[in-house]
Amino acid sequence: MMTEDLFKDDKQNVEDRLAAEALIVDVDGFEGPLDVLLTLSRTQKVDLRRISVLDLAKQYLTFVEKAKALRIELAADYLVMAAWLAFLKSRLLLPPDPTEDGPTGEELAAHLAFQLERLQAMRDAAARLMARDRLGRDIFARGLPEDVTRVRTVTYSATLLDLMQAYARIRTRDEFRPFVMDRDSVFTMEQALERMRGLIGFAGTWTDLTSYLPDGWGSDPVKRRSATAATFAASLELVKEGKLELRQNETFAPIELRRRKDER
Amino acid sequence: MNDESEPELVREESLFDAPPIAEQERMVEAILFATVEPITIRELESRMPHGCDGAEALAHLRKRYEGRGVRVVRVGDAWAFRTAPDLGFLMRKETVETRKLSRAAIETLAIIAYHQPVTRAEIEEIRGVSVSRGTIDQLLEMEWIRLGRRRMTPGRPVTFVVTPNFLDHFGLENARDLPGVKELRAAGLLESRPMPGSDADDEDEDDDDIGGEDQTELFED
Amino acid sequence: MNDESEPELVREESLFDAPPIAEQERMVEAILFATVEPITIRELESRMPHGCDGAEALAHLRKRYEGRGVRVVRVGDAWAFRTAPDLGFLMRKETVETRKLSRAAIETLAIIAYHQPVTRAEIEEIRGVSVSRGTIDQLLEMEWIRLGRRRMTPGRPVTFVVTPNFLDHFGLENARDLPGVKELRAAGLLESRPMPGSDADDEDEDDDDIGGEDQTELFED
Repeated sequence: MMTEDLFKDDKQNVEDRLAAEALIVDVDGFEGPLDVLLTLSRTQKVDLRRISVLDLAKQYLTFVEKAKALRIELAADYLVMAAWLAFLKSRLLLPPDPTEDGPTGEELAAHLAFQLERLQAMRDAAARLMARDRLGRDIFARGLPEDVTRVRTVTYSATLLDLMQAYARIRTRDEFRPFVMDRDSVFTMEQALERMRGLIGFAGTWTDLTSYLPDGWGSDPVKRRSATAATFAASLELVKEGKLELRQNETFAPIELRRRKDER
Repeated sequence: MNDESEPELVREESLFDAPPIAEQERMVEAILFATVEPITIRELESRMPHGCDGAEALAHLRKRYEGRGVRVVRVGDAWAFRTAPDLGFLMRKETVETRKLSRAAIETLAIIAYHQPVTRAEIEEIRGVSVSRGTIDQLLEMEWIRLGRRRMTPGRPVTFVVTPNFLDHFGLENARDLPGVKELRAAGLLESRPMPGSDADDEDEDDDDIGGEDQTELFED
Repeated sequence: MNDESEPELVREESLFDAPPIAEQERMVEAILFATVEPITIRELESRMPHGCDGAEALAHLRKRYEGRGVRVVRVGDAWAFRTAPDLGFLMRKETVETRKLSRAAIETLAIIAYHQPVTRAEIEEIRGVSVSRGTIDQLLEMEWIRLGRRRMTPGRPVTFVVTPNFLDHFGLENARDLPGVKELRAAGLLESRPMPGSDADDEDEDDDDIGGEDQTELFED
């Protein structure tokens, strides 16, 4: 393969070369820079707690260089990690500068080692978890469950008062009728709509809404309120139907209406 | 798992390798528990290691579960675990829910209480709307009404009367103890206003008052 | 045990007519056998006759099934019958193919289980890579994880915790039984250590650099 040719010049031993090669070829298979670092750290063949972060940083930087040489596009976080490791490398190599505060190279290196160890620990834990006896694979639940029948007992409540009121309601239905006459001073939207439909044909110019109130409904305040509300509601309905236009110049100003010219 | 390749060997091995019967019993127990349908002895044995005696293991298992909360029962020529019949009641989860009686039901009940014995047609005439079968059934089921004597009129319609349960629930000694219309009015129950909540219910049935008028003779109290 | 000492109490208890404990054990057996979902003692008792001691009956039952082909196992605060792990090989036919989880999903699941309650940012910090929405969604859908309480930090991020279904699937009594959890904690690997030099106060929500967080104090247990 191409990669093999490119690595021929390297003075690494075969094993390292294969490892590095695998890294480059599988760069897509890595789950981020930490994953790469963890893989690289395996070449040191030591306990993660005793890993040489300096060597690791060098390895990572080489990895990034090679990827660049191969024109493999590395995601930004790989490059961020490279920059950080370059910084860490310089901190580890140079004697500490007493004028500078902030963590020492060793502290940063220890933290990176911790992160790697923690990630590795989580991976091991995940593997142990997945290797457990699992329900549906090694352990089984009841295959023939017996459904619990839900018996819902509904008790209905009714009081003597409910009963008597119900009876009273039926027995005195006639007595309720006059109550309907209260609707005398109610002008319904249906009535208003019917009335408006007959009138809008003449509404060529902007006209005050109140001029559409039915005769005799303008004087009594109760009646006027109802008729105005119904007429307004009916107007909105007609606007919705595309038959009317409404306007109001300012808050509380008279509402005006006219027939829509390009009636839908 | 793949025994097909070396049938001879397996047969020979099985002579030695059949697990002890107690172990076979455990196996049958686990299989019966997990299987999604009753299982035959043949199927049992096909799943168990070679040389196992499914029938015997099953017999042991059945014995073990005698008198337990679940039993090994035969279903056709297969076997399954089932709840012991006397514990069937545990498989029911009872919930009690209190609901308000619907307006239709309470009105129907009221008419039956005041006019008993009363036929369905009469109830409908008084209410001005038809009475659904469900409403009557509900009241029958609650044991608040029962069938009375058939009316000696054409068609011999059934009548409904209230039950002792009804009287008990409403704290009445007798249906005649129900207050009459005059008393209801005196008690302020007949104000010329819709009953609280009654207008909200108005939509669920069309009671447009047809036919209530000429039934006044039914209303005598 | 000694009835003489508390005659009053005994007399009162007998009013409840609780069935003998052997009978209660049968009941628990029947109820647990009938269901797939683990059942809490509370639920058990709600289905048993009044005065039953679900916990005691269950303890008897557990003992009875020790070493059998099926066992009574604890799942969180609920209980269920499950087949003995050593007999899984008999149940090949019952095996349900679980969707293969991606490496990212498996790791994310492990991190949630071991670090719960844990925020997405924390998972990302541990894995060193962003967690895709799909991964979390998949785990939520499998009902292995659920949302925990929000973190009381800026942005009030949601946390994730594992569910009883997770415990059931992996045969765990509770999250403390996770393999190796003690060792991991002892090794300090379940902490979120701050990056040296990062200020505890100016921790920000977007962790674009690896490990800027300082939330040690937020990782309870």
